[in-house]
Amino acid sequence: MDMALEIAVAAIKIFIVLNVVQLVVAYTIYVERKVIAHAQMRLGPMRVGWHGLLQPIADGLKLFLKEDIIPDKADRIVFVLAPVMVLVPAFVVYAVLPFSATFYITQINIGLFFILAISSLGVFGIVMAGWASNSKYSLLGALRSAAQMLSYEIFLGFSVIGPLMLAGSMNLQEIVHAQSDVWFVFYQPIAFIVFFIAAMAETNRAPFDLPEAETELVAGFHTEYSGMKFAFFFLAEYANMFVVSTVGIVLFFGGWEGPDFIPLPGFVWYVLKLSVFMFVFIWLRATLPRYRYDQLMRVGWKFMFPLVMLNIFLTGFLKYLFL
Amino acid sequence: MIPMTHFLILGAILFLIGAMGVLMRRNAIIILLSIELMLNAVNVTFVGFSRHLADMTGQVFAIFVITVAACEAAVGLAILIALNRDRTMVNVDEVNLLKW
Amino acid sequence: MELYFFYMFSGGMIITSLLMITRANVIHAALLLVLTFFFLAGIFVLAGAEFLAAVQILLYAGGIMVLYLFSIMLMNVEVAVRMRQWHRQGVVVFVAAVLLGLEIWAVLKGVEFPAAKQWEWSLGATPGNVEALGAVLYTKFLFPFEVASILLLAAMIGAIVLAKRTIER
Amino acid sequence: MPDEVVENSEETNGAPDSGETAEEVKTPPGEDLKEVVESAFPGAVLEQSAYEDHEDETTFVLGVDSLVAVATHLRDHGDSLFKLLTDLTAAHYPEAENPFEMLYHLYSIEHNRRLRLKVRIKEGQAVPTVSGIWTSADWMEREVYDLFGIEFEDHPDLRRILLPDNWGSHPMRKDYPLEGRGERIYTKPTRKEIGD
Amino acid sequence: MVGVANVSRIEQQSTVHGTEELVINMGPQHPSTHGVLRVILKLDGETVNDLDCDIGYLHRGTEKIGENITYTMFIPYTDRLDYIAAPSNNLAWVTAVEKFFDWEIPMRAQYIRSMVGELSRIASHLLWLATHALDIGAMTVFLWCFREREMVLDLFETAFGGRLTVNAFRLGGLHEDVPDKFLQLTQEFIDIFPSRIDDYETLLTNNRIWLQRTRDVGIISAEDAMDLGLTGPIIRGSGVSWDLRRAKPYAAYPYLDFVVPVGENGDIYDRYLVRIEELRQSTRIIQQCLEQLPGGPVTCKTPRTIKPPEGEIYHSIENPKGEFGFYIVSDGTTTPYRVRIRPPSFINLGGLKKLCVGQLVADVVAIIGSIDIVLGECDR
Repeated sequence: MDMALEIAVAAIKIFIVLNVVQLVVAYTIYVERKVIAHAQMRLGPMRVGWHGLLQPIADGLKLFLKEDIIPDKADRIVFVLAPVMVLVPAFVVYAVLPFSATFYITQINIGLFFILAISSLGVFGIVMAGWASNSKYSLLGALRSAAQMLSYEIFLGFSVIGPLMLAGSMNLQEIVHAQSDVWFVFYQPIAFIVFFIAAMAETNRAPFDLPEAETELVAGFHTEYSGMKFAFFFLAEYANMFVVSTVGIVLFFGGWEGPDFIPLPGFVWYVLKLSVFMFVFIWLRATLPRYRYDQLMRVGWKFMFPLVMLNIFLTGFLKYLFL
Repeated sequence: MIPMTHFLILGAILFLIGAMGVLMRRNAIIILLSIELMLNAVNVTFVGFSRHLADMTGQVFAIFVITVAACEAAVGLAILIALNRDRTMVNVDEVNLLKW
Repeated sequence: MELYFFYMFSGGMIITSLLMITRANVIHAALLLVLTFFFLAGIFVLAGAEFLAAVQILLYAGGIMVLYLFSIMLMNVEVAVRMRQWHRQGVVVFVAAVLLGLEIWAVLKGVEFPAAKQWEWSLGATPGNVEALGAVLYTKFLFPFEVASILLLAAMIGAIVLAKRTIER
Repeated sequence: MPDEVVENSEETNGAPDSGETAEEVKTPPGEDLKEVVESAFPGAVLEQSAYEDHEDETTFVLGVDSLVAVATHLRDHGDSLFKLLTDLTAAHYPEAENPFEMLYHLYSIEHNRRLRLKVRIKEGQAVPTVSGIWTSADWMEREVYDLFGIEFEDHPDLRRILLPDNWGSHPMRKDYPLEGRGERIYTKPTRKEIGD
Repeated sequence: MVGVANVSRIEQQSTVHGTEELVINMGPQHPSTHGVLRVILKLDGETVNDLDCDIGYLHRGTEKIGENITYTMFIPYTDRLDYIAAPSNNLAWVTAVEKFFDWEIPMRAQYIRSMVGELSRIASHLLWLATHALDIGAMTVFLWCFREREMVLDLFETAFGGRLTVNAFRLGGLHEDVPDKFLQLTQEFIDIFPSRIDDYETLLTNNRIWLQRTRDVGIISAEDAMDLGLTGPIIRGSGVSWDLRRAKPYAAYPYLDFVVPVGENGDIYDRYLVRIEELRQSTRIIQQCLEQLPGGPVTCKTPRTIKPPEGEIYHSIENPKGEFGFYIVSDGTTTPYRVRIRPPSFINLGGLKKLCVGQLVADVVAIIGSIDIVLGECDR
């Protein structure tokens, strides 16, 4: 009976998280449009609802009702599966994310590793989409994206090792607890910078949005997608932004814990930190031009990789000396 | 508790499927994929024993197997790309210049 | 409960791997193998090797198989789909496979395994699988571990040399 | 910031649109250029003219055979240095003996002067290409080929450029019909031709 | 229009090779080919091995039209050539036709022509900067530039009634004097415009990514630029100080003081800097025009029907895109015998292959942007 109860509780939690995340993602798109609009001295969505507040719902409806086109020469099965393969990993990861001290779906002792493993699967959907569309733009986009995500996964993986060494655990809750005195960002500034850049590249956000660079490759791997399938890619991109932001918060900014002198609930702290992260993501997109493919690779392998290795070495050395 | 024999039988079946793939297919890429499958069949056995004996050695060896698989994939695919660039072919029985 | 999951995962593995070796389209085969690896990761979790399961997904599915897909896209595979897929030695292979299978079956049937031991930790707890694995890997198996890294380095150099178009001397 | 800027020079000051006044009626402008050409190729300049003696409208009429040699000479000679082929075009005079007129507008940045070369050719007569002298001639000759139907010898890539490849006629000729179905002498490409 | 042979030429070559070369069609409906330009790229991985342009999608036979209508009637057609900077085209046509005659164009008209010409240069360069930055991924600059371009178009509307195709000038001067409000609004515009240029530069000029994307990309030497017939900001970016406003002055330019910006390396970045500096210089020129603007009539006495004497002339002006000229043959009637448009975009686009081969796909987009083409004038 215990087990049934456990499953029921987990199911309810999953239901809540999934729906809330989808809603929040929809509104992040709204916020992004608004922030970028104001950066560009215009108003952004204003028509649907008060200050365009119902715009995400209208967009969702529109995408839902759009004709779903599958190109004639596409590989139908893979073409249909690809958006699913992008969206599912993006949402599976939420299973281990700690939103506050008490609210999470589950906690496992390889939490961080689980996140890395599952999020590495996102590239499959992209490669599948690019290949199945049977379009040259899509294929080029997919190739770029595969190379980019594979390389930047490595830097992402190495950049979290520093905080891991300090916390001594891969359990996200324990990592947060280990930061109750000082946030790891102060101990691990290099790791954080590398993490942040790699996270932007992992989520295909500007200035690393090469796979979907609309001015070169039309829309990259999702050129041929329309309607709900396109919405899936869109949702996955923003869901992934939440994941990397949350991981960043957990690893470097003390998760849901805030300074003691401001008594706010953990969840509020989490949301505040998340908002800052998301704002920076959007801000960068409004400001920066796009990198070129070879430059991106060069930045990764020649600059970030040595840096992050040095960081691991230094962390180990200092930990050996002082702890 | 899963019986030990289950792991072993699963490993054997997967190994057999992999071996059949290697022996029967002409496409070099599918042969490489079948080899990956065979390596993983071995991993199943390793992990089964590790479970049964409550000993980590099996898992350590599984990690080594994955390492070897990565090497094999990298070199194998590089050879395939070189072959494919030289002359457009992916079938193993066409690579027969050294055959007397 | 565990057993049901085991049957589910292993059934999935066998079906997907059989499909894998019969596909004409290489991309489909590779994607089916990825699916096989997911099931395998599930079996690893059931066997209490959750770190290995994550490694399986991270390295095998997320790394090696993406490498496969990447290379397949670089090659011209559409031609191969239209060509003959099989060696004309199916009967021989089948007989050999059946014989090998019977042999393995016979061996397994005769073996009596000692009673299973229990882990010193419970599933999913901390410290657990990761720490134990690390402790063994970096003490008892340190030398093979380093050898493996050299193997990786050699493979990397080999792959680059083989796949590079022109090598400047 | 650009590294180098040039201050406003007062030399080129002159009332706009005044041009050259009709003082030197007797000798048309461009005598010095004619000397440059004649020194190497005597008799190459068949005619010389300039509209109302505008310096910039100096025109030399050349023979088809001497075109490439004279053009190369004009590009490389220190007194002319016409390194820029501003424009290359043609004009059609159906009644004339040589109905097509090839026009080459040259410009020299060093000497800040223009020169127009003319070559008169017959219907169907080919003109040697100048794309070996000025690469910019490549596309412009393609355009002339496209719109006038003049062939260029040794042109690296003589294809139609503005009109579809299977357009049946050359619209800038004076005899091209302005109305009716004349301009639709154009067959739709088959799927095979597109390569589908 | 279907360029059958264009495609097959490149594709045949690619099948001969054993290695797979990717042929991609960029355009004619592609976000960064700036109109209906179709570029057929032959790629090796991401590197461009060969390139072929397919143009003519917007060919309307403007030259042929010009040969069948009167000189005055052709002015609106010139609007449709480089529709980004329509008054510049009007200016080229009217000054070209006026070269047949010895009319005294009133100075007020000349100054207004220069002023409007510079405004159209600003409009054109702003559109260039907007789309060029967007091509490279800086999306904010796009909308900032459009904000100012909108102001310029409003100025056109105040003066001539039209926004995009303005039909601004007439043979012999202007149709009507500009309203005082136009001068006042222009003054207001150039008062704020320099600070707006600073804003654009804040986002781009020293931005590391921008520098990496534009420095040492698409380099063309001065010699090559001349050989390819490139004009305008491209050749100035390669270090050749040549501007027709200075070399062959027209309108009121002889009386105006301005600097011809020159680049050094001839890469995309230099072309960018040259155009940005031209924006500032245009502002300066407009300021001078406003200060020196004389009174008096805006049109000289012209005959009722314009019949140039027999002859041929070539006249060109410095369009925002490069040297924009007209070659006109008159047979003494009211319609020109031959009208030839010297299109800067067409000839500059001819240099695309030279600029792009050996570069990466992403650079092709940046290079097309830096050439600054407009297909209306390229295809005519």
